[in-house]
Amino acid sequence: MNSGFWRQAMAVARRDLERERHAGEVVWVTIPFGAIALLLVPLAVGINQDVLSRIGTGMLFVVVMLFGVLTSIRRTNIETPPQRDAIALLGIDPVAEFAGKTAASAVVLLVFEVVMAAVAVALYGIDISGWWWMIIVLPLTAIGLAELGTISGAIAASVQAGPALVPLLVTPLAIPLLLGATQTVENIDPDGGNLSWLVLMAIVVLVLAIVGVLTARPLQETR
Amino acid sequence: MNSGFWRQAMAVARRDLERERHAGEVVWVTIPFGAIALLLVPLAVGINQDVLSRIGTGMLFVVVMLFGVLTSIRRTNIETPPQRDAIALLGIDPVAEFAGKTAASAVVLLVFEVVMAAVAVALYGIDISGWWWMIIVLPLTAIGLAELGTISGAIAASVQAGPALVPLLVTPLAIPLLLGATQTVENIDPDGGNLSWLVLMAIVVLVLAIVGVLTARPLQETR
Amino acid sequence: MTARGRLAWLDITAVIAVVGALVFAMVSPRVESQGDSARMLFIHVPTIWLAYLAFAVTFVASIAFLVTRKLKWDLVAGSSAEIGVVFTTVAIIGGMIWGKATWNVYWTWDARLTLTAVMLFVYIGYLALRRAIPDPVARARRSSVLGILGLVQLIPVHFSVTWWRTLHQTNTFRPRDIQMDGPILAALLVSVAAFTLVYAALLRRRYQLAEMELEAHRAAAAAEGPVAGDAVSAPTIGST
Amino acid sequence: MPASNFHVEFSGVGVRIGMATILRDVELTVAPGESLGLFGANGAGKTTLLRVVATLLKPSGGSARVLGVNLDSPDRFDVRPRLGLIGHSPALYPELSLLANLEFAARVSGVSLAAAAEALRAVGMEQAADRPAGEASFGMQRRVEFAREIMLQPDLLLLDEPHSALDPSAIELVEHIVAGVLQRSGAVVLVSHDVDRVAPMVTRTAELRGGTIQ
Amino acid sequence: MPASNFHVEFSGVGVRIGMATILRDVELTVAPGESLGLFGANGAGKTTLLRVVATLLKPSGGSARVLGVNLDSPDRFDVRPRLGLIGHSPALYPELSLLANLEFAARVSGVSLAAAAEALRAVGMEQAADRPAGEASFGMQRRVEFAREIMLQPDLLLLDEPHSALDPSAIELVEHIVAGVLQRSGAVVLVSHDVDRVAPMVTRTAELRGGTIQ
Ligand code: HEM
Ligand SMILES: Nc1ncnc2c1ncn2[C@@H]1O[C@H](COP(=O)(O)OP(=O)(O)OP(=O)(O)O)[C@@H](O)[C@H]1O
Ligand SMILES: Nc1ncnc2c1ncn2[C@@H]1O[C@H](COP(=O)(O)OP(=O)(O)OP(=O)(O)O)[C@@H](O)[C@H]1O
Ligand SMILES: [Mg+2]
Ligand SMILES: [Mg+2]
Repeated sequence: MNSGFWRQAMAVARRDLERERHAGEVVWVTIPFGAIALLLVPLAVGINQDVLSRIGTGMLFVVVMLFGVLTSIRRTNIETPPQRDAIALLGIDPVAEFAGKTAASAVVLLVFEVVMAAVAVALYGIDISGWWWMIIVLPLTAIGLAELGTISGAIAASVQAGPALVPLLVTPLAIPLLLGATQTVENIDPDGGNLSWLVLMAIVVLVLAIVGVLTARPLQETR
Repeated sequence: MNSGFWRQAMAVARRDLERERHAGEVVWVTIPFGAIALLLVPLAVGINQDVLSRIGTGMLFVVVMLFGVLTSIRRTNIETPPQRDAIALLGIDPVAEFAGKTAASAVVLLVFEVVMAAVAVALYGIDISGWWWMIIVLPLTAIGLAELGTISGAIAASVQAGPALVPLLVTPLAIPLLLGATQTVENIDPDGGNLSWLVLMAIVVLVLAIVGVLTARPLQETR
Repeated sequence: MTARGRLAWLDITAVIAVVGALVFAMVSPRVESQGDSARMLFIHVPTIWLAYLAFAVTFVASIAFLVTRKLKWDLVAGSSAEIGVVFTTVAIIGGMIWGKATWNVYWTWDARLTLTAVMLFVYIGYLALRRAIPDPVARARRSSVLGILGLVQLIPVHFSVTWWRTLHQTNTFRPRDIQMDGPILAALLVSVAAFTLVYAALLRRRYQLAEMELEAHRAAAAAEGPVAGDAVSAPTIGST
Repeated sequence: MPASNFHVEFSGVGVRIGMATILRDVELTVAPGESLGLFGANGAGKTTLLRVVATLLKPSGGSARVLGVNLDSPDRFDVRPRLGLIGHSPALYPELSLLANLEFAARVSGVSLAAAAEALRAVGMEQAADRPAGEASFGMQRRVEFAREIMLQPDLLLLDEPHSALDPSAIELVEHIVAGVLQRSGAVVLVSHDVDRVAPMVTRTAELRGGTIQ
Repeated sequence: MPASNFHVEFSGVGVRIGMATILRDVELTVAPGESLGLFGANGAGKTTLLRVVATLLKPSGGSARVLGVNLDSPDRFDVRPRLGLIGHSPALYPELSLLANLEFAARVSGVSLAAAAEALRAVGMEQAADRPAGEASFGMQRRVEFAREIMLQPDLLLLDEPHSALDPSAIELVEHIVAGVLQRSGAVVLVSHDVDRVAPMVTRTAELRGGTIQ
């Protein structure tokens, strides 16, 4: 982990955030689309306000998950074959690439999550007494989803079915994160039950990080 | 509406279905992803079986809508700028292009809907007493969503932000369809209340068709 | 005995064992409160446990591949995952039939049921990925990552009944605390043993097939096919 | 549709994209039977001008007529089937086979499928007919685009660096296709950086500089 | 890493993609200071061969060494920073400005940002530095790719039809960059269809036919 590593990771993160800033896909599409989804579901389903305030947190995380997966296949996160060739020939450290891509995705996802949470509170009248956990839960979810997105992106890169495979790989794997997030925030448990859910999430995030780092090189070898 | 019109419309529909058949994006991604969503939502939200069998139809149509929108931005439905130039210079009748694209999308969406409906019935224990309406509701929804997708795709093609804009345009407009579909199937009303919802859907589909036909040329002019 | 002969022997034993176990299950004492449908236990539980085992084997074989880079480990991983998917499907279908008998619904909103289905999806995704990559080496590298990640799913599936107290049976096998009648337990253990044999037999068969597929791929790769570029010839117009 | 003696008749044409001025005051006429070689530095606006002539980009000022039709009128769509363009990057659908790509164009244009197969043979690609376009080499894709124009027989053909990617055996496709268009009194605009190479097939040359034709 | 006298040393190399045989029995050596012109018909496998040499595609058989490293060993990743490739289609990020594209390459490679600006000036594009790559013309994008290789100074440079899209004022970039690589004892493989044009800058030529080097 010398200075070269950090320089490369920073360069990658910076590139992804810059691309996203110019394309504005998350701000202009994913966020409004997610907000519409939050709005639509109760409408179509015909749930009343009581139920809604109870299940609101769960709904929020479902939307975060499904659309979070979509941000990992956002156009600016996917490279064309010539772009992939070019970056490979820059001799980038695959672990640095993993770290940089994940960091950038996590930032984007965090922004998305915060806006969605605000919308959910406004729409659903959620009981937010357990919500200060969000300060830890949101970043953990963002990082976990970002890790999953980067790993799956690398797995699917240059496979024919390509980017299309990513959501299929990510969504089921993200379930533990989803469960952890919902449970931490909803179960206000004086015995520290929340903490054990947080620990679960942290473990998942850590496991994903380890898998990401260890498999970065083998995955690169497929290119 | 001479033979040239139908020939062109058929050629476009055939091209889109062929591309989809080769890419398999809907079969391999959208359908599994939609199924996962159907599975996930109740889990995260913690709804019990009673509620679920009641709101199941609504949930089904929410998923159909959200993922239906995704199928209209599927890779094989979006053309690159050179492809767009080439097809424009074939001198295709824009109305025929609208009809062909919509027909192909409707077929793809119908397949998606049927699978989702089967999954929903299996998972949610939905009361399917009103479901024979589905024979009309599903095709109507498919056609309506396909029309919306094609129109929005044409609008977005002329704008910088491109395909990314489509979901944003389609989703809010699809709400009447969503409501109509849910209500028709759920309200088993001996006085023919279902029929009035069906009529609403049919009108929406018709209006979209008229809008599509009338705007096909002006939208083409932006290119 | 030849390798092939031993294999046939394994197949036959597995079949006999399963038939035997099921007969044993049929004649085991009836649990009054649940009726004959409770005998589903002897299919339901062994199949899901064998699915766990199959996915665990995929996990271990995936790591083994990444460490040794020997393709045979990838074949084991892929074969085992395929069998795991079959077992999971059987367990879910068996559970659904059982559920119809005891809960009066095929599917209910229950964490374990959901998560079991999610686990199925993870490995269907794994198989879909394998199917999408024709080259054996590239396939091995990519899918091994997913084979490792997939095991993460087993944890919520197993603990789901403890984390959410819903409809499904809680875990009755906990270390030092087995809550099950002796005869039923015996029948269950016999059944598990029998299904393990089935797993072993299927795995060997599938692995053999995978080896043959690999051989066929290599043979095709070694065969001198037409060169892709030879399909292009000089234009027939323009030059004349 | 008032008759015009020119296939392309631009006067004082300007093109802006967003805030950027790409072309201004372009004066350009191409008569039937004429073949214009268009030169200019990188970024001079050659591709942009071709796209304007192809009715794909609307001029922001001036008067522009193509095949007798004013580019401001909706009639411009009616001349599109008579236009052909081969651009920088191939416009094929990567999922479809090379032949299926041609057949799609044939169906839309009302040309027989036999003509599509025939055109593919003419460019020497009949044995690769079933290869998905995404798996064809760059030059193979270019050849299929030439096949498309051979099949569709446009009256006004626009070529953007047509020689790039063609191998020596195929390079004469350019000359052949240009000759074909001229023979049926069509016109050609040919963008290139290689003056010597295009000299034999153009009747006139023009240069874009400073956003206008010098 | 056993020393090798060649920058590229292929013997009996075959390449398959899926079930298709693209190359077979390729024998090829390129020594330091050498510049190889590679010719061949459309679809002959030139681009594929370049990608194999660039370590981007693994050979399916034979023995292949690049810059002294066996392509079967994981060491091949270590030589990547010493390789440069300019392919058929530009590899820039369309959302980023031309300069930002170069700066990204500079940051990853540990080159100073000043060198990026300098390279952009060298290809005559400093005034378009802030233009998003997606809005730059085809030739402008190619020039930026040349700038990248000028900046990164690879030991083995692979060029796929480098002349296409460059205007006459920029065409000498190719000769310049080839000369630069040879001067520091690097090697060049240059794919082209234009034998005459590349003749002055290659020391040797080879032709791909029937999937192998003739
Ligand atoms: C589709 C429906 C069902 C699914 C997906 C399902 C899934 C599972 C799974 C995954 C396990 C293994 C738990 C572990 O050891 O980690 C299990 C065990 C078990 N299941 Fe089910 N099940 C279903 C229906 C049922 C029904 C209807 C019953 C009976 C009323 C039942 C009774 C049991 C019992 C007794 C065990 C053993 C529990 C233990 O000792 O750990 N299951 N099931
Ligand atoms: N992914 C692939 N699957 C199958 N065949 C392929 C694939 N990619 C390339 N080919 C085939 O390999 C052959 C060589 O392609 P390549 O792009 O290397 O040719 P080339 O010599 O560069 O041609 P050109 O002069 O047209 O650029 C072609 O016949 C092509 O159809
Ligand atoms: N969408 C756009 N927005 C802003 N400027 C653009 C856009 N598209 C092109 N330009 C600019 O217009 C100019 C002309 O581009 P064009 O592609 O027509 O050049 P060209 O003459 O074809 O160059 P080349 O020889 O490199 O192909 C360039 O400077 C380019 O940066
Ligand atoms: Mg140009
Ligand atoms: Mg090539």
